[in-house]
Parts: sequence; C-alpha cells; structure tokens
Amino acid sequence: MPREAEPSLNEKQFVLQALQDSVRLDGRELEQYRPLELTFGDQYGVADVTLGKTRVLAKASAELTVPYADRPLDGIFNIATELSPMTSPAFEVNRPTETEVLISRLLEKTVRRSGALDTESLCLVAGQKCWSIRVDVHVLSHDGNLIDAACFAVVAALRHFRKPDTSMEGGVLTVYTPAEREPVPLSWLHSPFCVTWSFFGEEGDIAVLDATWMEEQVRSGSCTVSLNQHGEICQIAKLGGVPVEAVSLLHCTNVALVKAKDMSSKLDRWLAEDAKRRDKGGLLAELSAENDRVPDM
Amino acid sequence: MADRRRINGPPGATMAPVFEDDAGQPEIKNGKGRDRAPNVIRKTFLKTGVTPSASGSAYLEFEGSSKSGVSGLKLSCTVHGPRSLPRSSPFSPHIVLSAHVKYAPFATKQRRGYLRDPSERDLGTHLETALRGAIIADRWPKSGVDIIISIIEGDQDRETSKSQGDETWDMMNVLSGCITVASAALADAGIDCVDTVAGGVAALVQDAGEDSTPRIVVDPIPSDHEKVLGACCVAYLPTRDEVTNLWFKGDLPASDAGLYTQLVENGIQASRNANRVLVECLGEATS
Amino acid sequence: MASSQHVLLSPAELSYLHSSLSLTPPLRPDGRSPTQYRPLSAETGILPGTNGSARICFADGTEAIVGVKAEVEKTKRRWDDDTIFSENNHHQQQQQQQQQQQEGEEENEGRNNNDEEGGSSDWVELTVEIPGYRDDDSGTVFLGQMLSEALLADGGFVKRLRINRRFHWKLFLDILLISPPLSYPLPLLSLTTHLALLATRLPKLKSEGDEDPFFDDDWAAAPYLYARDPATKRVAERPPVTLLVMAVGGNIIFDPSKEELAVADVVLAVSVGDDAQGKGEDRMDVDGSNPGRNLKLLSIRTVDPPSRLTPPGVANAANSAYGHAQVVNTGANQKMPEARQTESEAVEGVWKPPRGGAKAVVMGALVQKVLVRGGVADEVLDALEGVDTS
Amino acid sequence: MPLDTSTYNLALLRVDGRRWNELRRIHAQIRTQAAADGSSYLEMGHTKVMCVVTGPSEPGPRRGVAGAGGGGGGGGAGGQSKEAEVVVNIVIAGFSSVDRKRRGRGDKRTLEMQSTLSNTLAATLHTHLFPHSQINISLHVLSQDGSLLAALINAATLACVDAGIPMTDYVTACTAGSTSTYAANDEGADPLLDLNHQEEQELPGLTVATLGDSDKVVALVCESRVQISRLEGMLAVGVDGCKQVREILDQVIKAQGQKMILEGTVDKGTGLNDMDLD
Repeated sequence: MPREAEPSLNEKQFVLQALQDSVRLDGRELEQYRPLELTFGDQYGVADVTLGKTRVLAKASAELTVPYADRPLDGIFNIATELSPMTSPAFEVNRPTETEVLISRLLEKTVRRSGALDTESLCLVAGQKCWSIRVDVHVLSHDGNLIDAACFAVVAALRHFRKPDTSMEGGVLTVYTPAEREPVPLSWLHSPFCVTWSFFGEEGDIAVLDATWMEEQVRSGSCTVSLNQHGEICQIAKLGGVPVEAVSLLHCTNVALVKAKDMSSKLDRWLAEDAKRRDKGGLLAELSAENDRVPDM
Repeated sequence: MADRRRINGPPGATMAPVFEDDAGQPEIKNGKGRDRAPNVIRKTFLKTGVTPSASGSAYLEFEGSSKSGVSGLKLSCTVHGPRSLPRSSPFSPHIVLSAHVKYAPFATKQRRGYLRDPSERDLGTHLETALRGAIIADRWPKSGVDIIISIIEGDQDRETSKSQGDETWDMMNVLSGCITVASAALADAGIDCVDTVAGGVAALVQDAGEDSTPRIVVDPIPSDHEKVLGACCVAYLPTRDEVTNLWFKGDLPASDAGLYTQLVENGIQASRNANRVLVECLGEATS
Repeated sequence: MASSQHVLLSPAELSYLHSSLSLTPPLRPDGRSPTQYRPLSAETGILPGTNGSARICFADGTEAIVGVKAEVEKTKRRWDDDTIFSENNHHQQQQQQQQQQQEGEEENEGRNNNDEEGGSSDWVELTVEIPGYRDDDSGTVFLGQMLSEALLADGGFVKRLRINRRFHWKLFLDILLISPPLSYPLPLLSLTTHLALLATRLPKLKSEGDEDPFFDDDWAAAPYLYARDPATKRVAERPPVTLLVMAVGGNIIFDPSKEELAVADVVLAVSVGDDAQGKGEDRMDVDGSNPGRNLKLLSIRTVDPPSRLTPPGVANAANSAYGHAQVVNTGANQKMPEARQTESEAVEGVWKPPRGGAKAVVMGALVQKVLVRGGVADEVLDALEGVDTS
Repeated sequence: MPLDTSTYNLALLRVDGRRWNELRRIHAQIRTQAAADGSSYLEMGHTKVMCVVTGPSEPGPRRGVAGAGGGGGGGGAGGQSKEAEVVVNIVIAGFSSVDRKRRGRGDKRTLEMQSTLSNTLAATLHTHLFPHSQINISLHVLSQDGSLLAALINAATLACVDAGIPMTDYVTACTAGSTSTYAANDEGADPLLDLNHQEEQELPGLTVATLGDSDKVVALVCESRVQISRLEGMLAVGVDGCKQVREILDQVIKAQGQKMILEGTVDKGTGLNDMDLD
C-alpha cells in the first residue's frame, strides 16, 4: 500500500510548538477558517468548493429507477465519495482507505440520516418508480479538512440541483425535458454543515478549527460536529483519539454552531447570486407575470 | 452485488425468451438417454498455444450431446508465469500457484455476474489442489504462476429447469475439464510437472424407466439420466498412479464400500482417457 | 482461511514430526491416539434470539458458535411449472400426494410431482466467518461449500424446510469461528453446525394446506427440525458430520492439528450422514448402547495438504555451492512410483515436502476407516448424542 | 412503531421499566477462551459481544483483513512503525438482530466502528512499548439490543486487560439519550441512560467513552438529530454512566484476579498485597 511521505520530525515539532503558543503556520487564529469559496458550474448541481488549498467538487445527478423493495415509498439518495490518487499518493483507485470510509460515513450521517433531503418526495409511483439522487464527491486537492469542504460541497450541490419536472396523469408518468418545463429543485428540509475540530498535545487541550494537511499529520485527535442553522446537532463524531474534557467538547459544539450558521448564510447568499445570474433573460424571466403586462403599457 | 466498476443492466429483472418445444419433444426428454457406452468419454478437442501473449495457453472443447439445445463445454486457459512475486509478498521457497476460474457471463442459463461467486471460487480451490500435486514447485522459489480459466460455454442443458439441482453435477464436469486444460496450458508454458494431470468424472446414475438399476458411467451428462445418485471427479497422474484431487458427492450407503471404490476406479479410467487426448495434443504441438 | 496457512516450523521440526507420526503406532505431539478427537465441551441453545444455536470449545482453545435463523419465504414458481393455482388443481395435487405417500417416496411419475416433494438448495444459506479472513477468501468459501455440500448432498435436508406448496422456510446458518484459527477449523465447524441443527426448532404450523402460513406463538410447542422419537427422546435421523482425516507414512490420523497437517501426505474431508431408513425399532432397544448406524457417505473433498508448501531441508551431502545435485536426483527418482518415500528415506532426518498425489488405495483406506461400523464416524456421532440438545 | 413517550411522563419509567439513570444489567466475564492472549464476554442487557485479543505479536503476512486497512489505527503500517498497530475486526453475526441482516465485509458502518475502536484503544494502550508489532482485536456480536458500540468498547477493554497489555486506565462506554424529539425544544425533557434498541430507534442519543473515572471523553458518537441544548445533559449522564460501568468492569477484573490467586494460577505478587482477599 503506497503511503504519503510523513512530515519530518523537525517539521512536526515546529508546528506543535507554534500551536502551543497559539500561532498557526498560515497566521490564522485557532478558531478561524481559511477563506471558503464556492463556484457553481454551468449545469445545475455542480459545486466546486475551495477551502484554502483544499478543493472539492460535488455533482448531483438524478435518474429514474425502481425503489428498494423494503422501502417502496422512498426515493433513493446516495453520496459517492471518490478519493483518487490524483489527490494524494496514499489513495488508490477502487480500494477505499480508512479516510475515505470515514468521510463517506460522515457525509452520509450528516446529510442523509439527518433527513436533509426529503426522500419521500422522490417517490413517483409507490414501489415502481422513484428518483435516485446521487451526489459524486471528487476531491481535487487535499490540504486538510476534507470533511468540512466535502460536506459544504454536497449541500451546495444538492441545493443548487434541479431535477426534471414530472406529472402523473391517469396512471401515465411523464418526465419533461428542461425545454418543456423548467426543472424543479429538490425538496430540501435543512442544511447541515460539518465543523471539524483538531486536538493537539498529549492532553488534547489545544483545539483548532479547519486544520491544514500538515496540522492533521500531527494532531492527536479530532471531532467533527454537524449542525444546521436551527441549532440542531445532526451528528457528532469523535472517533477515538486523545481524551478531551467533556466541558471543552461542549464549548467546541457551541463555537461550531456559530461557524455553521456562518456557512449557512454564505451558502444562501451564493445561491441567491447564482439564481439571479441565471434568471437574466432566462426562460423564467420571459414567462413571468411581469412580462405579460408589458403590452398594456 | 455492489459492482460499481461496470455499467450494469437496468434495475428490475429481465428474462431471456423461452421458446416452446417442437411437438413431440417431451417424450424425447425422458426417453433419450446416453448414447455412449458407459466407459467412453465424450469426444474432446484440445489445442495448446492459443493465446500468444500468455506464457502458456490451451483451449478445450467437449462435444455436446446429440440432443438439441445441449451445449458442450468450452474452456480456455492461460498461464502467466513463472514470474517474480510482487515485492510486498513474503518469501516463498516454492512457486506460488493461484488458480482463477470464471464463467463468462453468458456461459450458463443463469447469467453470471462479473464478480466471482462462491462456486467459481470453489472450483478455483479444487483446481489449485489438483495442480499443486503435479507441479514441481520447489524449482521456482520466490516466483508465482497464475492460471486463469474462462468457461466460455458451460456444460448445461437449456431445457432442464434450474431447480432440478443439476448445476452441482455440472460443476464436476467443468472441474474435470479445467484440470485437463490447465495441465495442457502448464505444459505449454514449460512449467515442470511430475506428470500430466487430467480430470475424469464418473457417476452413479439411474436411468428413466421402471426396471433400471443404478449403474456407473464415466463423463456423465446429468440431463441424460433420470437421477444422479453420486459422482466423483478425480485428478489423476497416470505414470505415478496417484490421485491429486478427489471430489466426491452424493449419497452412498457406507455398507457398500465397493460402490465407492468402483466409482473412483471409473473416474480414474475417465481421467486416463482424457490423458491420452492430452498427451497426443502435447505431442502434436511439439512435433 | 486456507489449510495452507503458514506454518512456522523448520525443516528439522517437520522431519521429526513426520517420522514420529510415521511410527507404528504413531506418536502424536499432543499424545492422542490416531483416531482420537481433541476433547471438547459443547452446549446448545445459547442464543435465545435464534431458532437453534450451539457452541463448541475444543481443549486447545478453538471455539465456534453457530446460529440458525429461519424465515418464511415464498416458493418461487418455475417457468415450466405451468400449473395454475386453482382449486381443481389443488385437489389433484393432494390426491397425488396421498397416492404418493401410499407408494412410499420411491416413485414419482410427473416432474411436477417430484418437485413438490423436493426443495431447492437455495433454501439454505450458509456463511462462514473466520476472524481476520475475508468472507470471499478462497479458503473460507471452500469451508462453506464443503459444509453446505454435506448438508444438501442427499436432498433430504431441504425437504424438512417445506411448509406447503407456496411457502418454505429459508434457513440461514451463520458459522462463526470465535478464536483465531489455530488449526484447520473444519472439524470444529462441522460438529458445531451439527449440534446447532439438532437444537433447531421451527414454530409449529397452525395453518393448513396451501394457505398463507401462520404459526403457534408457543415456543414450547415448536417441533424440532430433526424430529425426536417420542418414546426414547432420541433423534431418529441426524445431520451430517464432516471429519478431517489425513495419512502420513502408513498411518491414518483423525482430527489432525495444524502441526500434524504440515507433514501430511494426503488430507481428506469426509462427510457422513446417519441414514434413518433401515434403522428399525428392533435395534433401538439394546440397553442404550448404540447398535451401530447405517452410515452413508455424502461427500469427500481433498484438502490441499499444507505440507507441499513447507520449506525443504538440505541434506549435508547436497549442501554445497551447487544445490543442483538434489534436483537432478529427484528427476531420476521420478521414474519410480515410490519416489517420494525413497527420497525421504534416502537422507534420514531431512525434510522433503511431498510431491505428486496419493494412491487411490490410500484414499480408499482413509474413507474406509471413517465409515467402517464402529469406526470413528460412529464414535463421533455417539459422542455428539451425549450432548443435551433439548 | 413509535415509542409511547407519554407513559414516561406519567410514571417516569421507560419501556423496559428502568428509571432515567439506570443501567441495564451488565454481565461480564474475562478469560473465556483458553487459546487467546486475552478474551472477554460482555452482556449489556440483551446486547451480547465476545472479544478475543491476540498479541502484541509480529504482524503476520498481509492478509486481506476485512476491508482495506481493517481500521488500522496506531499509525502507519505495522511493520515499520514505532508503535504497535491496533487492528480491530468486528463480525456482526447474521443472527444477532431480530430480522436477519447480513452485513458484508465492506459495510461502512462496521468499518467505521472498527476504526473508532482502534483509535479509542490506541489512546489508552501503551502502544509505544511494542514497536513493529500488532495487537489483533477480534469482536463478535452475538446479539444486538442497542448500545452496540458501547458494548464493543467495554468488551475490548476487558479483553485487553486480560491480555495484560499495559494501558493507562479503563476505557468504558455507555449511551445516553433524551426524551425530547429533535424538533421539540422542551426544557422539561429528561436525559436517559443506556438506551436499548427501541429507544435508540426513536430517541436522540449518543455514545460516550471516557478514560478511567475522569471526565475525559475518548470517543463521542452521536448519530441522531438533537437540539444543541440537550447535549450538555446527555453528555453529563453519559459520562456518569461510564463511571458506573467502570466500577462494574473493575469488579469483574478483581473477582477474576482473586479467583486466579486462590486457584494458584498466579503467585500472589507484592503488588497485590493491598488488594483485600477474603
């Protein structure tokens, strides 16, 4: 199994000691995120998220399929993560590493299990036809904190995504092309975001947000908290690692809530901007009620 | 199951069309039996050196039964090696043999997936056992050889229903073919063996009809007979008079030990027959 | 979980093992007699959440648990089964069945009828879990196939799972090896499976005929999968057992340990069943001791002896700059059928992995030793009968 | 089948008759298996797990340990690392749940639990004492009734003690939940200790593992939606539950130690003088 080159002892020491003095290599505060950027693709449902040098692309897609036999009233929703060797030599094609399994589980718990997407609305004909929504997450560049970036990308992609409109008439299901009817957004219930804390030192008393790759190499534990803008925890995962006082974990969740709300408002703004950009001269603009009144003027 | 690497068929089952038999077929179904003598194996075609890129290769074909709709067995085998082991693997004083048996998706009535299922892995293990006895493994320390067999056409009667449980008996025929073809391919690859090993199948069968008593036949086609009571597949080295793999299945009373011995003897006989084909084929290839 | 797992024994140790096992009588490392099994402790019914369960611990610490779970499943109709399920047909079927019962189970005219009585081998799903090995590892698959093969060999087992024409039980057998695989776990797993199946009970059927089945809630009323004789409380027919037997030198050794397997000439896994037919009432009354069984041979498989993968020893004579002397030597010896024996005798105390196969006669002798009346299979079944499975 | 939480408000009793801060019966045994270096059997209510520890030992040839990595924690590949690698392998038996459900080796939930266990134990085991080696922990789930991860952690701790692997302290785990649903932000909601399967399905809950009798949290896993204000209460109850579990496990170990001394399996060492033997 190929491995990534570990940082040297000196590098590790340096990073750790700097953190003891609350100094990070890139000059950030301990609880400060790197600049978060989001670009939507030309198509609906493509979100390209950069967090410092970390870059994650998520693409949502929909296809008609048969629902699972044991859940005839639910649509299918899957998140597929792919960590390719392009990202880091430690990742191999078709062989999920531990990192990949953990990321995909976290995304699954954060987005899918928390019920962010209303899967019942994806069902078209009970037991026969439903939408299968699939989000593919591709990590393009890995500089730490993949989870937060990937989660943001997934949520952004899904909220941006439009699935073809359908109608049901007399037992005949019609799926309309984008030209016939404007695609419709998914029935979205809430937007959860992951906030990952990294703990350093033997006692785990230094807690840092948004660790870079280098910091991740020397951290002694981590905790990912997923929250939505309503102050609900969707998931907490501190999967082992250095023991941390319960009280400081509570503090971590509270700070995480602030960060999640921040991310939520950022995403809302970007989505609104994108919608405005697309509306310009779009099909929707032509057919809107205001246009109808133009001849009367 | 979760085969994400390939584009799979649409969800929901599709069925291959089943055509109705011609009139008068039903009587043939039970009436038509085996048309060979009990100790004669089917006609076999064997050719080595069919895959130029492999170190050794062979192709084997068993003649189908005269009955319509019954395909024969078509196997192709490639041998890669001896070659050095990957660097991560531990030291081995012997050649590391790995056998890979895979049905083509279209080889049998039931479509086979791309991932190996338990029965294919099982065949692989049997084949490994059979070949490991034949290969002189200590001549190649630190090296490995891969034997890959694809079953292009499985030996199956399309008209018998799936639930008759014939598949298990078919596996014996397939295994015997695998052993023979792999042995030829190993010889083609120039890997030293103590002898050419060939597979043979013998079965205790009951024919249709009121008064038929169980009899032993070699190289059985399960659909030719009313019932197969037991069968064994033998991998046999003729010059050493040794058996490298024995697989028996069935239901024999322990009190009648003679039956078992007879069955194995017949299996060996079948294997000797197959070996003649094998030796002749190898002789042709070298001349 | 291949039998060929790495055995960390030196050629000298292997040679010692081989020669001590070839003595008459053989000297086994743990002092057992050739036909003796490892002592074991067994219990059944350990998991209340299952239909049947068993746990066996061998004295060397290997331990296995088997749980059996049953689910009702709809019987698949086959494409050539064109009988439309109508009342008329139904009667016909019943008549046929009655008729058939009268005639005994010997004869069946129509294929349809035949299938009614039989079952499909898909009705049993058997999985083997060996810690540290993937479940698609060829060794694990081999073990699973071997155990299910024995169970399904005579087609009698699946008949027990039939509920009516439309429904059957689907039986899931989960076989777990708890301890690390210290020895080839086949005998252990087979014995544990045997006990678990004996302890398996299926809910009592309350519905009749071909209607959707419903069952008695009372677990105490649930009948055993393997019915007990009401008078003697004994099980009439028993599930199969698979025995591991090996030959080394001229000796036949049962239940070999990992070390013994490392020097085996040939290893066979032999599955035997206990035939209920012919076991008359008259033979049951002999003061509790078993008058001998009607054993039947269900399956035999050759297990790849790990001895072929052991490192060879180098004789002093050959231990020079060129080791080729030996290879040439073996080449010459191949002409002789007894090449292997002569080789190992040629240099006393130098281990040489076996080459080639085994004589059919030797294999026959192994099988015979298992099956002979009062032989090891009998003993094992007797011993298992002592386990309380109620 | 929604859990009828209204009855809870009346009698303050849960579906199985416990009060909010009661643990289920914990039954544990160590040294259940002769062949292993360490072994344990643990029941938390109807959740039953077995654990077998082998090692620290030389890492064997790389077999295809379930999934890739097999939850290899400790750091780096076994061979060259300066610390022992903790390899955890969890087998969830098909018959363990009420409806038979087969989990393949690639099941992500199992892989995640493996990784959690591996990292949790690596935090307390003195892995630096065994460079270039491997500690194999294999767990079998025989019956599931909620709090699975907690039971696995407890069983693994016991087996590691039995194996005599030096460790800082017990890592004990239990679950905690809350009677409120995620949407209702009612202040009157009670926290609950040690959830069973039914409660786990219906109510928000978390698994918490602590080190010794400190308040230090080694692992914290919450997989359900819950108001952030509920967290503190749940965490406090959970940490308190862990301390209770620690007492129980400690008794099990001491009882076994006493038994071994009385049987003469081990000599009564100097360090054992202060242990009161009756």
